[in-house]
Amino acid sequence: MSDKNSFEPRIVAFFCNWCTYTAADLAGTARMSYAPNVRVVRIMCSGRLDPQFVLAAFREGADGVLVGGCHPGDCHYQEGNYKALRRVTLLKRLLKSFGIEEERFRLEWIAASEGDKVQRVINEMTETVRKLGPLHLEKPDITASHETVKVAGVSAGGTR
Amino acid sequence: MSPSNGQTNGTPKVGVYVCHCGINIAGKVHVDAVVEFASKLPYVTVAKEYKFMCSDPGQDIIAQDIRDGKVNRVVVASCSPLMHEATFRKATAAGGGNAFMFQMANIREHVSWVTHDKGLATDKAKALVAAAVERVTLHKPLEKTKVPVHADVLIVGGGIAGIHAALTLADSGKKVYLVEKEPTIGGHMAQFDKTFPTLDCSACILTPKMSSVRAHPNITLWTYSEVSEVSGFVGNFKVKVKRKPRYIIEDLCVGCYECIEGCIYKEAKVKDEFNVGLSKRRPIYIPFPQATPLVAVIDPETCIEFRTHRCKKSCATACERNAVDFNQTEEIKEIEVGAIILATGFKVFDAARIPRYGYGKYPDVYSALEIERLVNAAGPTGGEVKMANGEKPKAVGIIHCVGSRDAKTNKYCSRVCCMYSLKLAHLIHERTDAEVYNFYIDMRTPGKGYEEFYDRLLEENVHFIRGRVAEVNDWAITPEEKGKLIIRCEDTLIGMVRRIPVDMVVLSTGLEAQADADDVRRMFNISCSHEGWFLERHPKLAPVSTFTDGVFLAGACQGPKDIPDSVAQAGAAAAEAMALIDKGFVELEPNTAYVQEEFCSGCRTCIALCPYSAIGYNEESKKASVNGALCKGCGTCVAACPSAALQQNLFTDEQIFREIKGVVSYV
Amino acid sequence: MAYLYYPGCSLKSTGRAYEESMRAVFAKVGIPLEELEDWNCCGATSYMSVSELKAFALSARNFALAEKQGGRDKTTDLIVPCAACYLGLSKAHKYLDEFPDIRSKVDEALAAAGLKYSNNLKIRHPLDVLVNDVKKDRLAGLVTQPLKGLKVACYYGCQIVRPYAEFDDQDSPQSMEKIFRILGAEIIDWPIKTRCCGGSLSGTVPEVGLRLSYLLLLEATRRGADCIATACPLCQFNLECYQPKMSSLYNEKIDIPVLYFTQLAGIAMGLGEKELGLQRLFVPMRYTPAPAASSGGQHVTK
Amino acid sequence: MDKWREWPKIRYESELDPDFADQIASIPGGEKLFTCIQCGTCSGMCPLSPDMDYTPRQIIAMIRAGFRQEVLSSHTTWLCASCYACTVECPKEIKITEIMYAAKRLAIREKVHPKRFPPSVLARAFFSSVEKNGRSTESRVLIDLFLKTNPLGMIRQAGLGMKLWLKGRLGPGKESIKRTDELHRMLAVLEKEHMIKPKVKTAQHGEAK
Amino acid sequence: MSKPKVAFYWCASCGGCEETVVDLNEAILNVVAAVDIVLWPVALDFKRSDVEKMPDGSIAVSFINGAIRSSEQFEMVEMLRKKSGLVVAFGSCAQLGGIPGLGNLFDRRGLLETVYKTCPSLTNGNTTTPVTSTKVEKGTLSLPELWDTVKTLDQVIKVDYYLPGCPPPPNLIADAVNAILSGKLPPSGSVLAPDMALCEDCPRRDSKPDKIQLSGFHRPHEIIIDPDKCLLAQGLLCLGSVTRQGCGSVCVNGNMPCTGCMGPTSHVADYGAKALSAIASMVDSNDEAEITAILDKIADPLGTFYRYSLPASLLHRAYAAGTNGGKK
Repeated sequence: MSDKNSFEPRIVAFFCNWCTYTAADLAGTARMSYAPNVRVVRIMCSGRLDPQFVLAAFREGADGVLVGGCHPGDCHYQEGNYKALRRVTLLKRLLKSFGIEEERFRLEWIAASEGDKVQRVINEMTETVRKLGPLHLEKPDITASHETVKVAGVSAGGTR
Repeated sequence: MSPSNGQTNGTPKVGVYVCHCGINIAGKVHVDAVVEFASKLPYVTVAKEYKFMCSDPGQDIIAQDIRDGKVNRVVVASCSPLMHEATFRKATAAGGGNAFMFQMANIREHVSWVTHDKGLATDKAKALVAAAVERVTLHKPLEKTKVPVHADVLIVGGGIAGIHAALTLADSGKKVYLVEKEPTIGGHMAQFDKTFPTLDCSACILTPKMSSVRAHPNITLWTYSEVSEVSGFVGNFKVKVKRKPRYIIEDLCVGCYECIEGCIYKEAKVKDEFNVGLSKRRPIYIPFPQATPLVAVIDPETCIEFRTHRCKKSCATACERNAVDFNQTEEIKEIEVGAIILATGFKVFDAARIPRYGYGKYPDVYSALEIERLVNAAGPTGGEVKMANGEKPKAVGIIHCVGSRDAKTNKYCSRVCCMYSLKLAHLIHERTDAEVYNFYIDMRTPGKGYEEFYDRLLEENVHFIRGRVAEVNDWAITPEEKGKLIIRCEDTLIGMVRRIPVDMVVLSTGLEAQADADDVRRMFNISCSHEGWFLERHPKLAPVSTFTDGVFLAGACQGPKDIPDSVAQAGAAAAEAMALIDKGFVELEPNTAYVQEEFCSGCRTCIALCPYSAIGYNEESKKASVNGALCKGCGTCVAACPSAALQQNLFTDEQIFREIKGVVSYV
Repeated sequence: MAYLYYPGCSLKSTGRAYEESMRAVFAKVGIPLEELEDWNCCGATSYMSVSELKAFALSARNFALAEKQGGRDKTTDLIVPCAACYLGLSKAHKYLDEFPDIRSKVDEALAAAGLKYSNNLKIRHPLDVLVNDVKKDRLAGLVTQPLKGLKVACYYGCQIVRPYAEFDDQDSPQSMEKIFRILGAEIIDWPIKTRCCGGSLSGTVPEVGLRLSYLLLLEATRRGADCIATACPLCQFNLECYQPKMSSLYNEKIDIPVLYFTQLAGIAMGLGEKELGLQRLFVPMRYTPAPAASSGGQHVTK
Repeated sequence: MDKWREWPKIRYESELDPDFADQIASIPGGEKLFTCIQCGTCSGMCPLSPDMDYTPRQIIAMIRAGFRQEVLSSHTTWLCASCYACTVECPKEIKITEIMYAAKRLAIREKVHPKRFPPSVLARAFFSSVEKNGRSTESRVLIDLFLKTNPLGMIRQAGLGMKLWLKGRLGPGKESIKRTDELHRMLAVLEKEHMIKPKVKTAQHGEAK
Repeated sequence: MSKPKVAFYWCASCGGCEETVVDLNEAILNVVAAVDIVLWPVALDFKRSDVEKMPDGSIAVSFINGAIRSSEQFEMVEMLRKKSGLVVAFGSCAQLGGIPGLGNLFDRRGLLETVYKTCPSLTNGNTTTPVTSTKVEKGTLSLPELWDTVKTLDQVIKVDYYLPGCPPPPNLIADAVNAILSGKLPPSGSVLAPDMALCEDCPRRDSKPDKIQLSGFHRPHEIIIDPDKCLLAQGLLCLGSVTRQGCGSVCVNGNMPCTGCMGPTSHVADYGAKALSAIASMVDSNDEAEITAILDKIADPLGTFYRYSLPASLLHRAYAAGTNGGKK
């Protein structure tokens, strides 16, 4: 287990081009300093978020995934954010079954004018994930065949 | 089973160019380290740094490297793509490459400007560069599609901003639809008496513009109307306008007032909106003499006929042109326009929200707009400044920043109050010879001739007391305070509390966003600031554009503004719209979705997901097909395609997978 | 619903009539008041000036005792009549919620005394309770002698409406007015009903404190009030007990009854002089209300 | 103006305390202090500002500028009746009343408060009475106050005291809670605790132990 | 020249794959005639040692079914890899982990605990649990070690081709064999089935509406299923749209929704995530609470969407919440 103080979480963020990404730019223009742990992947709409991306991010080594979309009713493409909401809702349950803490995957509605919210959310999430510690996924090679990963018993890891 | 590396035009040769942006980036990011890092990334053949990549020499570096065959893909690590993506795509194209063989890494807005620690900032910058490189190797050459632009323009709001924009566009030969929700255009400016700092008569400079709007062959004026639906996109908006029934046939009415005289209400009973309730009107009325159009309107809320259906309709009989029509119904107009200008203006702060100032409690506490009407020759008192009891005030207090610079109401400065307070101070002083006191926190008079106007007021012996008024009430302590309104405040320049008895108090109320700003914003798909002001695309470089292409802003709907600024902005918005239309076409970002038929099973999952019905099901091939012209490129369908047969240009699964790998797996 | 009652030091001495009248009136409207066992000083104003943390600790002890006495299972309503106490306790209540570091220190102190506070408590002012917990018609039903023609100037003072109280408006509170309208009295509107009476300054720096009280009394008198209704022991004390002193100090005859709102309410409900502690007034209440049936019949010498 | 020499209207930076503002601002929610725009609403609302040596607005300005001595020894803070009129109307939501309290506490801690000024005497009299008995006995606190400030005043007040006693509104008996030990144990825990953070640098006024 | 040598081997599997080979019926005779089977534990009596003796690469092709979850299975497939020119992952388990792959929801300890101690049907009073080596007087007895994580075949050795399905459909097997025999092979790494989702091949295809809005989900036993109408449109979680065709729509023809045994098509990185995305997108609501309510009707998302492919998924297995570094 890594030392909490030395551990710098890596969080992948998928930001909608029209709201959250712009808000992040605004935060920049306003020089709002925040945790450097979030790395943004720009998508045109939170509706583009393929659940595969979230799993891939975790697989590649992310400790958390953040999704930023337009407030309900404000989608630049009418209702892409609702599609995102539907997928994220189910994806959250899935990740739970995979034993990945809910706090590691977060969906936020952030309008283009809410630079301060970007700052707040990123700082919050960085701290929560820092507390959770790194997400160690076992690698798909034989070396992992022995008990390298602690795995839940029926209760924790299982899917009810 | 991880996505295969879809190669395009030869082995990628990626050039990475890291911008210092002066010290904006270099001050917080070890640029050299980033370059060093980039040079070792797969497919990277060139890694350079430069002080200002967006400068011509900066762009030339890129173009030249492409010409020299050193690179066939470009990554620029600098500011936000929303800022300079276009610039560097141009540079890439200039070198003979395809503009879309380019990717930007945002290491300014997302890194140097928001990160405290230089080491961590550098790491983050590296990660973003790695992501851009990973992704750009999969970029394919693309072409922007051109869509013709509809030449007409819709302007929402008939205040001075809307009027000016409309006339500018109309004079340039564009057809303009001007939609105003009130029965007349003119907006707030029509209610003002004089304008600062020149003191020229508001009506005298506004009404000519109003009538030329009415007369202009290129302007379709729809008052008493509201936009009810907007669809389409830049260059091709489809708009529905709801025209409320005014129960007067517009083409027949000549504004002769006969119907109004004829109304069975012998004297007016209804609060007159135009005179902010300082006078009364009848249920059938014309807002003010220069109203445009000069057409009467019936207010069904108060008209006997509408409430009881038992009126003898004397108004109708009084009209010899039979213009009164009680059966008029709401009408929906459908129009197509290429550009939209929003000029929906502002709302005056309601002084009653600050009870300490006694507005609504003491009859002689007025809002600034009420005073505008009182000092106005065409106003309810014929321009005489009178108190509720009809007497002239001997002392008047003007309280600044009412509903501005106050955490409990509005944090922002309303920008116009200092100046209009000076104006009102002058007018009241001139009309009544009263002692006039201005209570201010800071005098803000930036603007051509504004400070000079302030000087003039100082010379006119108007009193200026620096201090935010604590309370206004009728609590008299000394004999001379009896029967007066007492203003209590600290004279901060002296450091003592003063109680100043006056006869009349003017509250310089601030400006607020319109109550319906949020609905409007949704309808036009743009953003609002926290306070409800419409958000411009960029505070400095795109002040009248919005995040929705083809929708522009003019006047106070974007933030508190005085008349000169509103007009200037209206001109700017008109010019933007003109530029768009005269170009004749818009180039759409080629980030549209496309179907790889060989993988499409025709499962139809995508079809229902498209809000623009851009995806069809081909009955012969039994496969989905995307209509590129209708697709707006959100990618919602792509994310759902169970076979990954649907992909989005510039945002393919593989490109995004690579970007993800890039941001996490290197640094 | 049962309430706990926190008297505070003043209601045991200078403000005794407040306690008496409130108990009487609340009994009448059917709200039993159970006094908080072994309550201690709230830690208000003066105390706050010396040590804030200790002040919070004092409040916290009362909270802990209240929760214990009120029963841990439900939220306890603690009625606090004294304005200073009301503010002091409300402030502590808020701060213990909002500032964890204060909370932890205070919890530590409580623990030392084997006490525990678990945020299951509401601080209420009797005005708040009478207006918001008692049905309008219930109150009206108890009126046997409407205060017909009696001109009352409602005086709130500062600390029951500012800054932590939420039951009424900070600029122009209306609770007392509501009550007295129900009781049939006439309301004098004046703009300074939440202006400070001078607080303890009347005792410590009379030349300053008394002036504030004096101005209030003067204004109420000028506006034709027959009496002033207060909701704070210190306000009542300042406004009433120094009247002779003021009269000489500012050579203007000041002579107007100052009662607790509970005393006036009691009169309307036909409660006896002793029950309401009216005999403790320095400036006697010169008003004999008419019996419910007949009207008028008031003898106010003004 | 015969005492014109008494107010030199100049301050050298060396006389000011750069940490003072930070120290005061260290009370819960105190950081808003720095957003003051000197509008004077506080002084305007304050019923006592006419009697203060510095208006509340000036106090805030002086705190920001580091006029430690002037602020801590001023009468203003002690004239604050904590009616919160300033606090609720401040357009910047500065907790002015709480800042006054903070200044008072600091002044007492550093023993620079106006010594003979009755309000400060009362505060401490009240404090110790409560500290001891868990409740204050108004009669005793008042007597204590007058003895410390002006014994003559007590004679003048005697009439009032008498009258109150006759009306049963003032008793000589000592008010006290039953379980004083409980209280003392509690307060003991907080003996050394202060909410205002200690001074970083020690300027001319050292932190009183 | 001698006939090409062929080996069949089974790892963690149910035996269904062996059955399906036999299901080739007459066709198998041609196969047998054409090849020389050197290893087939279920049918023929060859020993491990026999194969070990053979020179490397001497086996033309090994068909290996079943997932890999024990040291023995690993040794065997590693050995077969050495001896074989081609290795074909035979069936869902070898290709994706299959049903045994769901063991990755738990860990070894949990599994042994359940099977040998807590399982209600136990009679031996939870005394014995397997250990890798036991001392007896004659020496030490050893058992293969059960792995903590179930692997797909290609996670432990290089795989040349995949035959999908649970079990692989006979016609695909026949085609594969013929392709191998005739040497007309697709690029290495290919899945030997059409790279197209089932919907295209579905008999109910034309009954599928353009817009499906799901306001709930049924399980097959809960409703009377219309035999001609698109199953998804009837609220049944049919995964045909995400699943590779080649099975001949047997389940759908049997009035049962597709559960995805044939795995994803070639451009999908994670079967379950894609299935989830497609299904969730069709939920008929924009209200968070309502969406949650509707989706809660899917009892077990992971089990549903990864029934055959958990070990092959991007995350491979379940992790104990809180044990990923942080303490909770």
